[in-house]
Amino acid sequence: MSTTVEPPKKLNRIGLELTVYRGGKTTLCAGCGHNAITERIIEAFFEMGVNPTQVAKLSGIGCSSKAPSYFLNPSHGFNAVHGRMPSVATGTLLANHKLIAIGVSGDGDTASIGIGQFVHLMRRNVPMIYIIEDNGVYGLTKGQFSATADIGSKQKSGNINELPPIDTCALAIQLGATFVARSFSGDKKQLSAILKAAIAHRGTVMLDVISPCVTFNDHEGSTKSYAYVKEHEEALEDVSFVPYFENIEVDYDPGETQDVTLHDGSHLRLRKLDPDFDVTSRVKALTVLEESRQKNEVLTGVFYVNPAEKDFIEALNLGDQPLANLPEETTRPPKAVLDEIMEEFR
Amino acid sequence: MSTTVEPPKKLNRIGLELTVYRGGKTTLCAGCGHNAITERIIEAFFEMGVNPTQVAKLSGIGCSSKAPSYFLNPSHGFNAVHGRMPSVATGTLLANHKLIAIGVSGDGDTASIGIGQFVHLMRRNVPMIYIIEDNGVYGLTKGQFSATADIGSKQKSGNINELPPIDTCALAIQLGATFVARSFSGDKKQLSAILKAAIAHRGTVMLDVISPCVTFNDHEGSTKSYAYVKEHEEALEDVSFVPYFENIEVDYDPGETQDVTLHDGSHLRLRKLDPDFDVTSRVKALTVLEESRQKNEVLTGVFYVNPAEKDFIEALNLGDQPLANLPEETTRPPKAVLDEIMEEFR
Amino acid sequence: MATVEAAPVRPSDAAPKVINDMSIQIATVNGSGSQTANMVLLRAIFQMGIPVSGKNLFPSNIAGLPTWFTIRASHEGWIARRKEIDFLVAMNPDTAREDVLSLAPGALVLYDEPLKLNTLRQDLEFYAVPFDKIVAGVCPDAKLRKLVRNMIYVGVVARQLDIEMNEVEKALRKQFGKKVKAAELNWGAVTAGFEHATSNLPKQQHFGVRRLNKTAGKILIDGNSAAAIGCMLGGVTVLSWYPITPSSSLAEALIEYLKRFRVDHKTGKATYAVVQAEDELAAAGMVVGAGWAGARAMTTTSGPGISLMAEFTGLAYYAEVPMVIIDVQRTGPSTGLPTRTMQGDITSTAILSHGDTAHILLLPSSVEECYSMAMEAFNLAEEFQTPVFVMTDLDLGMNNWMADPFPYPDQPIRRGKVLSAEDLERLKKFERYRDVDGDGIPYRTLPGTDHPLAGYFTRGSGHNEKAGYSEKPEDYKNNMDRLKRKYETAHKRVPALVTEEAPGAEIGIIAFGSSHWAVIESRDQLEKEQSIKTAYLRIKAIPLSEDIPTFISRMKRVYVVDQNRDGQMYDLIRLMVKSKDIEKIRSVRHYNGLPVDARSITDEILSQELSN
Amino acid sequence: MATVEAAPVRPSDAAPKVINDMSIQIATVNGSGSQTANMVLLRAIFQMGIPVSGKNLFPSNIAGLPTWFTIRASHEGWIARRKEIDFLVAMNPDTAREDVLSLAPGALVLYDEPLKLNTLRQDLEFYAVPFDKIVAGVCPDAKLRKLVRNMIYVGVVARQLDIEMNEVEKALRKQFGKKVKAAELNWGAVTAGFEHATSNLPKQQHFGVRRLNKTAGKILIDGNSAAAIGCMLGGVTVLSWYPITPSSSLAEALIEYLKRFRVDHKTGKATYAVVQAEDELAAAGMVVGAGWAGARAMTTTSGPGISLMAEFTGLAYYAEVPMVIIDVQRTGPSTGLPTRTMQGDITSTAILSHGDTAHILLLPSSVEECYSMAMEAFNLAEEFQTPVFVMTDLDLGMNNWMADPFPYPDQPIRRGKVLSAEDLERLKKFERYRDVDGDGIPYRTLPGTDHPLAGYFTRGSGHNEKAGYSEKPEDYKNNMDRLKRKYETAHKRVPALVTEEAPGAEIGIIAFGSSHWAVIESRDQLEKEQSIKTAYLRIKAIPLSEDIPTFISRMKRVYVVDQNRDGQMYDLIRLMVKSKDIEKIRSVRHYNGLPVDARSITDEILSQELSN
Ligand SMILES: Cc1ncc(C[n+]2csc(CCOP(=O)(O)OP(=O)(O)O)c2C)c(N)n1
Ligand SMILES: Cc1ncc(C[n+]2csc(CCOP(=O)(O)OP(=O)(O)O)c2C)c(N)n1
Ligand code: SF4
Ligand code: SF4
Ligand SMILES: [Mg+2]
Ligand SMILES: [Mg+2]
Repeated sequence: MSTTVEPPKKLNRIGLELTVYRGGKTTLCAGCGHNAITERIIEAFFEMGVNPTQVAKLSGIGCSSKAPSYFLNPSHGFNAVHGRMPSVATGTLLANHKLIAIGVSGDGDTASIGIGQFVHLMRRNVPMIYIIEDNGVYGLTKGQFSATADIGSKQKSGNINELPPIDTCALAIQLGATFVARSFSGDKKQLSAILKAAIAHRGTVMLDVISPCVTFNDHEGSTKSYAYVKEHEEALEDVSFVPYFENIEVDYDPGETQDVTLHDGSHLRLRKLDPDFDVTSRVKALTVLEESRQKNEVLTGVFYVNPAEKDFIEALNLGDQPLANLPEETTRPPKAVLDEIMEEFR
Repeated sequence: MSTTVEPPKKLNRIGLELTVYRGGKTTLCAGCGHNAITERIIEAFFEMGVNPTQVAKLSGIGCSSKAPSYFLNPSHGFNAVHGRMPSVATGTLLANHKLIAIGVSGDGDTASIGIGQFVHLMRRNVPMIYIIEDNGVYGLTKGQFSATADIGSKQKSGNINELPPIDTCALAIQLGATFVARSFSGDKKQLSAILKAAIAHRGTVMLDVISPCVTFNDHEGSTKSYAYVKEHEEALEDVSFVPYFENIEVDYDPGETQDVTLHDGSHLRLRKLDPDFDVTSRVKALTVLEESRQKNEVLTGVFYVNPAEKDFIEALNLGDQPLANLPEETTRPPKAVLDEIMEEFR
Repeated sequence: MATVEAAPVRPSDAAPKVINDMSIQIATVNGSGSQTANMVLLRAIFQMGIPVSGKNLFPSNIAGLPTWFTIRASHEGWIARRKEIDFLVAMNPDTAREDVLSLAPGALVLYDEPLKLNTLRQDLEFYAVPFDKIVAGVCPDAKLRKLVRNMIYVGVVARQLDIEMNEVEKALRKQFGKKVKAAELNWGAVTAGFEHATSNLPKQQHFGVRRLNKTAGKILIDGNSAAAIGCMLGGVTVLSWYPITPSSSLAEALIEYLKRFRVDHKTGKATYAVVQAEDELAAAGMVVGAGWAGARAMTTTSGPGISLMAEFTGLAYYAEVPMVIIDVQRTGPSTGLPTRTMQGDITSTAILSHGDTAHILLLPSSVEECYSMAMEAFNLAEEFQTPVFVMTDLDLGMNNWMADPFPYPDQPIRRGKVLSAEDLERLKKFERYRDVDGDGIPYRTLPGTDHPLAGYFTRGSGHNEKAGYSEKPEDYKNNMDRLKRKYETAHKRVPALVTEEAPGAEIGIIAFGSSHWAVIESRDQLEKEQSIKTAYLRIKAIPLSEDIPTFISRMKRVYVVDQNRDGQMYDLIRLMVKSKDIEKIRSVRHYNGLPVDARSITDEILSQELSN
Repeated sequence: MATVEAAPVRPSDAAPKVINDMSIQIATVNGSGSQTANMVLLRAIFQMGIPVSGKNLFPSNIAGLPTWFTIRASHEGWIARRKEIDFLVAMNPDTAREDVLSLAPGALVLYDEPLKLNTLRQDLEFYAVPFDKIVAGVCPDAKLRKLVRNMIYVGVVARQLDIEMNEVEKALRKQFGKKVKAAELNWGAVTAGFEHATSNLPKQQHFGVRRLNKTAGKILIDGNSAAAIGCMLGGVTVLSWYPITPSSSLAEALIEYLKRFRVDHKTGKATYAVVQAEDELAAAGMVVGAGWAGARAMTTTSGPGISLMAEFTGLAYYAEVPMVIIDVQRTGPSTGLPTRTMQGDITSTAILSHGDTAHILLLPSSVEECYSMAMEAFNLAEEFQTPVFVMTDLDLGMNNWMADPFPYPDQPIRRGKVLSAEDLERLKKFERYRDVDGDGIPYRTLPGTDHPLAGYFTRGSGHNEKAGYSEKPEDYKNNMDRLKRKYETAHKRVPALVTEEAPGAEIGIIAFGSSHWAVIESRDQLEKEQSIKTAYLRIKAIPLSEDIPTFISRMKRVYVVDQNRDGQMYDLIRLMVKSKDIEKIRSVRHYNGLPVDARSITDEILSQELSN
């Protein structure tokens, strides 16, 4: 044993270092919003003390969809096909519902090619974290507009987008997602807090993170540019999260907070700019989103939370042991069953 | 010439008889809601005096999607693939934007397999009438639940639907459709009025018609059954339509009507149960739909109309002559153009 | 066609000439509830020990269009479709004329009296039955008459063909199960029909049935139910599907079985997950995700769904994810003839997806093989970490077939090369895409394996042996070569072909799937009618066995039977045949949407033999 | 490899040994803006009259990963990829070591001084250039230095290889167009590099360029731009597409051209519609809808998109709707190597979709043919009322190729058998699916045709000749047979193959698409190095011509070159070859994602010849 004393490395609840939560070296552009989100994911999983071998990382195709290889190296990851991550994620959770599933998608991957599967994932309330790294363009194919591009925004080539953007948060709320939020890749504090709450939520977490593409969409006229968002962002809530396994007191003024009890007993506390805002009401969430749309504002925060709703795994009445690990005794009925069935066809 | 005097047949504005607007003999079940909708479509096109050769009928696959062969025989029809009628319809209108396009889909065809294309059609505001003949089941494949089936409703086999229904009207409003309504196949008056208004509207008309499947979904527990709808239907408005080429006075009490001017100068008059209801507000439309959902009511009527929005053809800046008919002089640039381009590559 | 059995004794009647060898066709309108009546007839004959098959030709709608159900009884055990109809039950006014006109002389026609079909031809025997009158007598509730009406022809047919009424009753009671009241009512209609026939109809001396003992212990089942049972016993844990004829009944049967037999007794929890996906892309995606995460996952679909699954199955091929896809084939495309049969997806499925892909296909010929191959598909998919397709068709899947009861599996489930946390601890090393064993099959770990070495990143072909991202030409090529090696290994492990030799035969027949039944009957016709002996090779899987070219070498000419226009299997075989044998192989194609019949094959072979 | 031209006179230097025959490879990091510098080098050599080709090997990301750009100059006009690199510009620290180690002895290496590559090998010539120092001198604005830095190597290379500086300047100014300031700045960097080399670098005596006159009048263009021009002149009216490498640049070029040249001068209105669809299913669907309604409609995609279009193209085949699909092929699957080339979609596209389908494929080999075949595809699609695929690949589509300027079409647009209202009035009859002319091609009407006879109902295969709904077996079969007849007709009308004979040649080569360039060079190698004469047949379309088996008959052995693992074209040819010729055909396969090169073909042919 060496006698030099190393400064103790910070370990999390399950005794792991932060580095364990890192991934491969990013191959995204320097300054890409997606990289900042990657950092927040690493922190959140570290701080929540999630065992990375129990995480499944899913993605579609795009710059954003590459992100899972840049975090949580010990986890299994699946970079599937474009726009169809929701089905792959659903299947993964059917096989093993104990996995903590995090899906990373892009706005093209989700709102253009993937909107059909997105709708149905939300509707099923599949227990997973679904992140849209939202830059309004197709980064990987060099800057075409996606379906979240703002109407009237201009590409570097001069093309102007004529179509209204799809508000993925409004859609998710309407369709049945049980935790719907929007944040900004540059907002460390808010994004971290939401991510940690997301990890504790059971059901579909839909998190749209505005994430500027510095190469193709960070120019004037685009509301997904860094400058635009910093200017127009109006934080709906300041979010702080209390994990139930740590006994931290939060010093928020009770008059301005609202507690939401998550399925695992942990609490999510919201500080609201609008003191009347109620995250348990779909109508209000939809209204506030529609109003901010009309005001041309990017509203961030948690819009809707419903921890009570059955998730898809519950609806399917699955047992505790993942289907993937069931032994033959369980999955192959005995001969008597075959005999019984055969008798019916005689 | 015979001397017996035939009673004069009723002719419409362009001198055609009603029979011209009929189609082949239906092969749907007797009593199927879809057949009633077919009848209303025949009447509406007849009464509006639409030239049937200028109509294109599009559909996906399903019992509902067969309907176009039962009306408007002189029109071109295209029974395409399952869930992808929106793209075929869009393409048709790109080729020939003078066509009056009517798309007929089912709830399975639209809300399950077709939701992706549906979302993008709405978003584009493609000028056409999009009808969902909505029975909450897959009729043609024998009664499985579709994504508009009510949560908790029961199939004949005893299966119970665990998932919330997709509200296609709320979606359409949120996504950009400019005329969104819901009706009921058994409500002759309302459906006819809405259809006639739809014909006069320019932009996407999204019309969800509750249309009971007598064979697979007309049983207790299903809100798409005839009995249920008749009981729970709460007409939001009584709709009457004034085509601009006929000078018919409508005897509605002005205090209870609201005029919406459609692009061709015709008027749509709404009688509201709720006198405050305003069809020009997305937020209000979404709210009223969400509220009726919570009250477990089937709300019918026109929810949202926006005649001012650019439609997709305008956004594309197309000329008057359909692309399909452009002559070679127009579509093949002269040699000088090729020379100019070649020069650039030298 | 004459039979060796002695004529039965009928009190007031001469013995019919042809015994236990006939086809009965019931022409109705779909949605008219004739299915039960037809099943009663089919079962009753079956219970008399006579080999039968039942084929339903139905339209692509729910009610109101023509439907034909054909029951074939054959003491020789032929159960393929037979074109000739001996006894027509003409219930559908829309098609009655055409149905009657297309009969061969001497056929019998039972018809609804008001249709007055007897005026159409002189060379048939007609039996008019006043259905409405009879039904009014037995069914006082007018609303129920429509449902009961068809049972009358059961009685008439039973009487005319000497089907034993106690077997009819047994069949009927089985059919109605616990609905005793309905059974009573319907039985009344049957006997009314029987009595009407006895009292009013002329005797017929042409066709009849008589008790045999050729069905003892056998079952009557459709291929979709058989495959569903195979899936359940194959240990399926995830089914994601999208309804499509003719595959829906497979999924629905499986769901029923899972509900009954795969819910944990102690906990009341399901040991499976079933999802009705939003479409076939999603169904395939869920299967890919589930297979990746360690479920035995499957979907079932038909041609249009196969097309939609192209991208995902390609991904699964490259990323090496097990998945089972049962394709109950029908004619293409979607707005084609969805209720007609075809072996139309062979080539396109064998290479489904863009790029260089090569899949494993299992080709069941019988309901037994629908069962056993559905089960084996899961083993192969997990062993080879790749999509495995079971290619059945509408004829196999939705029609009723006689079979021996299925044997309970005598081998344990095979889950392939999966490393556990303990394995990793022992091995200290894990490279996802390395060919450790030289068979092209790498080892995998499942998500959730709690070991620091377990995790890896899955993507298509852009990776090296360690599953690291790579665009290096040599990594790509090495991987593609390994995938090919894996496919070579599969050659040896897929179900082996079967041959039936005939000493001295110079002519061979190669077939697969549901064509089998017509082929064996055709071989009999060729031998009995033309003294042509044939050897027969039945293919059970793709990749195609090297024994096929060997078989062809031994023959003078070989006919490959395809139920498609383009001779899809013929082409695949042509690709593997040695040059000297190329001219030997010939193509027999049947592609009008109906199941192929022996006579069509025989005629085609003979005509090609003549033009030699 | 020696050249016949006289050595150039260089003031202070012995003449280089190899003139106008070399490859320069520039290894950089993508996103570092080297593309402009590389194009300047390529153009300058081209302007000197020397045949060139430029190939970009780039990663599937936007910035930060290794990229190699290779410029080949060949006085003999060989423009295929060449494996050997003579002059390496090593700018990428990540790959520099490997790049240097893989060079053949005698190669030259220009590198960024801090990389210290000169210590790696003794058998190369190294030129260190202090890029950072030089750029600081010419570019005061530190922020711009990253962009300008690469231009320095242009100057160094020009000096070392005797590229004429006035041509470099001309190329640079062309490249920057109207951005005069940027041009100035960059030109400063070029000259600084040139001067640095002149003052500091040793003379090299191995490779050089010298003015020739082999490029006069020619253009330098990528296949995607060429195809875009073809589409515009082909009268495209609807483009619906979904971005995917390597096809996006085709759509984007076309959009730019349409904006410039297809807006009506008088009205300011577009004579085309372009839609960026939500995915490839929708893109295909829009093309089907537009084609049905009379547009000349197209999409462009790559493998994953082709997979997603399977269902719709099958529908279009059966329902007989014209559509043009340009497939710029890449390696499969989506998370494979999207930026690498491959001829991987041949078989799967030829039969794309379930059921019996058979499509028309055009196979361009050059940028000229990208142009002409894109144009012709619209004619064929409308004439045959069916999908027509143009199968290019990443190498053709995204690399720079020398070509003669494209000829303006000398034939009018052909719109096929469309009946107008006047026609209908005259004919008094219209049956959509009748084979009036015996060529299998029926007549159609367009929606909106104002005549009571015009309307018909379109669906897949479930129809009779009058387009009425039908499930009749004979209607289905008749229609399928007619579709086959139509495909037979197409045999005669698709672009004809080309052969290049060599008197006395016993060995044949068959190739298609971008392999052409490596094949012609390989033929030269075979003849010059091994005295093996070869005949060459180049396929330009599927359905395959009957002349192919005839060609093979005449040869002793025939090599089929495929850029895929499974020998896709080889198999298709094998299916049509007469038995006696089967053993003659052999497969040459190249499938590591790089464009095939002549040496690989030559080596493979030689090795198969030896093992004869
Ligand atoms: C089926 C298919 N179509 C197209 C592509 C090409 N493609 C790759 S990524 C991408 C868009 C990515 O956009 P987005 O999801 O917004 O991610 P970003 O790169 O902006 O993070 C496209 C169109 C593909 N891989 N597969
Ligand atoms: C790709 C594909 N998948 C599945 C089918 C089978 N299919 C035909 S119609 C249908 C559902 C129709 O339901 P809906 O649209 O609600 O119409 P309905 O019959 O209820 O009017 C399905 C699943 C198909 N034709 N194509
Ligand atoms: S192109 Fe845009 S989205 Fe992609 S890595 Fe670069 S900055 Fe990020
Ligand atoms: S099955 Fe249902 S939807 Fe289909 S025709 Fe019959 S009633 Fe209508
Ligand atoms: Mg994006
Ligand atoms: Mg429905």
